[in-house]
Amino acid sequence: MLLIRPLTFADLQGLERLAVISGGRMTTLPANRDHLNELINRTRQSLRKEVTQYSDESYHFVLEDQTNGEIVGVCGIDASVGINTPFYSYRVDEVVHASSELQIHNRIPALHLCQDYTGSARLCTLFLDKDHRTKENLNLLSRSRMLFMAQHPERFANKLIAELQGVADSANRSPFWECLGRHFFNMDFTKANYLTGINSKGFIADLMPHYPVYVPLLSDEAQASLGQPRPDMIDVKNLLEEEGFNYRRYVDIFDAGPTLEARTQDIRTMTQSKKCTINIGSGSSSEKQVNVLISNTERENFRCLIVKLDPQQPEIAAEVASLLHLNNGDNIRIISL
Amino acid sequence: MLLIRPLTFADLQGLERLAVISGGRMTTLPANRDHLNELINRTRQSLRKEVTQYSDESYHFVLEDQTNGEIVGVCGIDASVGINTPFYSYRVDEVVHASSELQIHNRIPALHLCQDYTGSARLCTLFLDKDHRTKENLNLLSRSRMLFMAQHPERFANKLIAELQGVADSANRSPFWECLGRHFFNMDFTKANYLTGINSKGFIADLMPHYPVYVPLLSDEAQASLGQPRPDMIDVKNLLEEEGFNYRRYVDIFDAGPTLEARTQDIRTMTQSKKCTINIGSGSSSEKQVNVLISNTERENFRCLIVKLDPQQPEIAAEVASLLHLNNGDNIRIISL
Amino acid sequence: MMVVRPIQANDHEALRELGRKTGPGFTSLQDNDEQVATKLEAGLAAFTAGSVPVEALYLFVMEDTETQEVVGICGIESAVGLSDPWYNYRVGTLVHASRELDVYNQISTLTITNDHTGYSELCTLFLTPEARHSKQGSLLSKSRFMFLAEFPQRFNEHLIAEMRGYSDESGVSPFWEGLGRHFFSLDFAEADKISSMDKVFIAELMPKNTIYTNLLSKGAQDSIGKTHEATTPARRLLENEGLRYTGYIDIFDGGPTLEARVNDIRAIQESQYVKVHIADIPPDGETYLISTTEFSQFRCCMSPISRAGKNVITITPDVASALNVIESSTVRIVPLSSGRRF
Amino acid sequence: MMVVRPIQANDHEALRELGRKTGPGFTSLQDNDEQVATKLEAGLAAFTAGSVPVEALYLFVMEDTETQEVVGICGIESAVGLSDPWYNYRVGTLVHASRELDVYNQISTLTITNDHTGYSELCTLFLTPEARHSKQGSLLSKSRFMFLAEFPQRFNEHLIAEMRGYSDESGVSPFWEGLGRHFFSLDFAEADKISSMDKVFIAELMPKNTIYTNLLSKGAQDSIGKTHEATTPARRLLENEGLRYTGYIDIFDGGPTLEARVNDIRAIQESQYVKVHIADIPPDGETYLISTTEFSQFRCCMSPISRAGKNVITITPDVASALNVIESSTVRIVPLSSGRRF
Repeated sequence: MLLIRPLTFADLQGLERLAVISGGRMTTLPANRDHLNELINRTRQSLRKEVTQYSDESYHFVLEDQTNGEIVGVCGIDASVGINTPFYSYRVDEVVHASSELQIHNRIPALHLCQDYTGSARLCTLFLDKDHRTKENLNLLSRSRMLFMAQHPERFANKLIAELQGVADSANRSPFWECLGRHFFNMDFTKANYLTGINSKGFIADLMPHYPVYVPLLSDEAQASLGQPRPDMIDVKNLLEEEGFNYRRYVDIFDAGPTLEARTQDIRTMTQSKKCTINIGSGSSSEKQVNVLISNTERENFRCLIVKLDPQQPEIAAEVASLLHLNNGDNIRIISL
Repeated sequence: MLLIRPLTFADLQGLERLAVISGGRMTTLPANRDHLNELINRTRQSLRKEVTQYSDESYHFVLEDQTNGEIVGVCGIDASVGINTPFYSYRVDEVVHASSELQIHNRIPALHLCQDYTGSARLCTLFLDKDHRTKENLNLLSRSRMLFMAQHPERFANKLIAELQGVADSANRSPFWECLGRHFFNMDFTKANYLTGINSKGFIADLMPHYPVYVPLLSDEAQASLGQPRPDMIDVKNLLEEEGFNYRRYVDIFDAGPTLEARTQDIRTMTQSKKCTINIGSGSSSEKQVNVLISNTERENFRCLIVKLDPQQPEIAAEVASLLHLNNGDNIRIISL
Repeated sequence: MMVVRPIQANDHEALRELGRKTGPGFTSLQDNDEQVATKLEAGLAAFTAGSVPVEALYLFVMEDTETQEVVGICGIESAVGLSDPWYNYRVGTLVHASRELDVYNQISTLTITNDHTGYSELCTLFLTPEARHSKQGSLLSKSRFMFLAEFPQRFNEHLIAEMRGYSDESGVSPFWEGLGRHFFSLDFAEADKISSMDKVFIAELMPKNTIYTNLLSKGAQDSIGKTHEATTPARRLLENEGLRYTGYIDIFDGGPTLEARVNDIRAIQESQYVKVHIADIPPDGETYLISTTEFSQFRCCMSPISRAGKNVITITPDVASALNVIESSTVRIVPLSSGRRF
Repeated sequence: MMVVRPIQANDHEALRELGRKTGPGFTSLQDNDEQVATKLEAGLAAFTAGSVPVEALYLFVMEDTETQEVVGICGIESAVGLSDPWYNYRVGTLVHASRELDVYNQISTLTITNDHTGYSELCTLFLTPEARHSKQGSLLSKSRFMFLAEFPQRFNEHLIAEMRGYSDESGVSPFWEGLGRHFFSLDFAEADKISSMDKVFIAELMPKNTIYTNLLSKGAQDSIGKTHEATTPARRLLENEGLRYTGYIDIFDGGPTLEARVNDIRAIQESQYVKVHIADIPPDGETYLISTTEFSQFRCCMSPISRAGKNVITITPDVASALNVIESSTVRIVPLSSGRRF
């Protein structure tokens, strides 16, 4: 059985393993021990903090295999981005170039460097070990965060974004980066991503093009990759779209992967999850049982997993209750999958 | 009793009167006979047309005082803007100017000339004679259009916008225009507005600043007027916000009045109006009667007015039915006010 | 003897004939009745206007005094961009650097400008192939400097000259292919034709924001400020007079614009007034440009001269006749070529 | 006799003393131990580096040969903007016109650029008030051209000089008030201080997009390219040598940058080599700059000279001693002033 729980300092090694096998493509998970330590530290501090007005808190969770204690996945939420370090995106705007005399009316897309998502909450750092990459586990990993948000809505900004990794070739090279970023950064994608991850302040502002970049001047491969997620991100994309996320023509400045956005309060897990109390019993099967995401309602001891139960009369076995840190009659939050 | 119906060629004089007393502040209602004629012509053609895919149709309606046949108001809907002539807005973006060494982090708003609302449907040309300016009449004038849209949703784009006139002083001078537009157009506001209204092609593109305009460089008055509606537009603004419209930091390029937007299918009149059949009877009062907006379901003979009835069992007097071109048992569309 | 003089109404046939000879690259004078007529009209108007016109096209022809044949044409626009905007790309530099990361990038940019608005322009230079010898091209081109020196109040203090941009063997401009083409639905030939008629059309469709040249094709980058082979001698001639490429290029083909302050041009700066002594002795001195001080009767030719005293030169009766000057007339002279090379 | 020579290690005290006299407007040399030390070190490094350095600050002092007192300083940066970006606003023109409406607007714009990256820069010119007579300011400033003429391979082909911008009686820059201030939370005095230390800070906060100057206050518009009163004579001197304002201004106070190609500068173009003949007869000719051909022992002074033959000049033993030359040494000379006025 797989269990979601907040990061603790004991997870450092497990986290490092994930950072390495994720191959440096995830900005928020650089293979840098200091930074990973900081990630844990921030999570612990954020969880402890009594929040009345959200700020730069960051919550990260791991997916733990209960059979062997191994960390097989990680996911995170930023309460709001761009507070201490600027948060950049490219907005794909269209500029009209028209000449009435020539009867020409062209709509030319151009990339505008912007910080429009400053202040938004962000789902981030989603990574699941290859051996456990099933749809159910992905649901658990990604939606558990939303259940946490549903329980603690005051801790998160009203707008919520999620960035999907962009297209890369077999050698992990992004055609978008090769065509654009490389000219301005003089370094390879992985290094640039890494530097962003460890919050090297201001280097993007120093090096990025300030003027809009006209899309037709990019290579065909780079143009084709605009707003396209990496193929293995499709499941994640579908999951987010089911939650109510939309692509609004904002893309990642490094690999042009799409940023999806939603109103935090409108996502499905927020609107459809419900709070109720749990009954600890045999958890024996009945016809009314369905797969649900279930969590306790705590912060520092937040736990979440997938179990079969009857949403109308939730009952779980003692073993599962123990994993969830639940006693009979405790509050839970559930949502059907 | 006041009645909404589509424009006809007989309305030219009445329309001209409204254009004159509106004082040239409404782009879509220039005091120009040829253009007003064209407005009528487009409405007639648009109504006649069998639309499968909406394009540049434009529908205009008048508010007619049944006691004397006078035209006391006008309103319109464009099926989608920016198709034949470009549709410009200023988008108010923020640009971050930061220096980590100086510990300075400024967010500087700047106006970007854009055509982001290209393809959106638009509520336009709302004008109500001063003598009839009551909340009820405003509701009738503005919402009747939405009832028309609810009945013919396939005729309109998915996004819907409405532009509110911006702040002007007692002499009808816009501080925003005086500070910005005048420098680039070398003419007064009214003339620029008029030229836009009569679709003088390309002149905005030729004369407007192409580079973003930094808001801090504008006069205090101009800055204060950004996104502010003229005080007498507050009722209209409230009405639109009740319908679900939001201000998304787009403003008019001439007077900086706010543009409000909504998803067409989500506005209240679309979601809450209902189609049913009418009973023609005494229309005598009962406790269950409330003020409703009622329309027939026709196109060229569209009629709409406000009447008291019981929404569960709609019944109107023969006199009212005649105004609405309704026979007993005909389809109607109603929404409570 | 070749003499340069203002165009006249009866030059129409000669002008029409020149238009037939220019070829497709020479967009300002083509085998086109209407264009020739418009041109002639503008040229005549410049010399007959009552007061000093703000916008005028001063057109000159080079005539063989023996045969009365017109073999070349040249012109000066008094001010460009005052009716339709005058567009250029300006080549700029942006440095993107991060001390922290020790990264330093110098990036070349193109920005659309109308910076040359109001400047005077050297234009419409054409000499028939048969007449391209004996420095006659220099006479034709530089005679304009003598006119500028004589009538500075008719011109802007800044002078520009546009050089045709590079194109490959098949006549295609890599600059166009790499930049403009993306914003048009037109191929080079069609765009070229439109460009020759009216560059405003092109400018309307070109990107308004600064372009990073490192995003352009190698060919386009290399063509920035590069002169067409056939135009290279003309460029050298103007550079020897002090005109300079200052980073402005044609928005269409990337060809350079040369620029100078009128007063900094060698032939203008070093020219001086002298009186003429006419004598039939073959002069043995350096070759000079000699021009008259008249406006509508302006004449310029070149000849070796002898100094007959301080501020007096000796010229032959031939030259005097070509210039229409008499003994003791005042003329402006300057050595045909500069000693300096750039 | 005043002689200009490279700065030396034992000039430290003199330099420190000059720093006390410059006053607050002269940001490059202040009453500041650390700055003086850094400056001296850079200056010494330039003259002792093994190979030709890419970035070097060549610093010279003017010494009174009678008293050995140092009364002035001047410098040349070999290349700016190669470590930290070098920022300017470029003043451009945009025309917004509509034929249809017969509207024609010419709009002046400011665009941030690093166009002068790699250019050489005249800098750090200061002469003590007591020494400001007898054209000694000209000697100090123009001696740099003699050095540039002698060692062109150490410099860029383009040379710039920044002129201090206009400020009003109370020392406030209307350009700053009208533009920069809106993007800062700092007043002029504080920003001025920061600007003098490192202009990169300022550039980071200034707007990156082109500014329409018609949206600025009248005062700011009028200050574009306007020189501070105290700097006007220095500007005139450089303009007489051929440096020109070409539309680049300081991003902070709007002061103009003057610019020229090194080879187009009068004192460089017209300078020539001659041999010296030393004789104790008072020379009666025009005043010339005379400089030696040595690098680290470079000397420059001014004196009237007599021509002692083609390519030979006569100088007095005094001058020879100041220059450290002997009979038949080769020196570079040029008339101190140009006949031309701009």
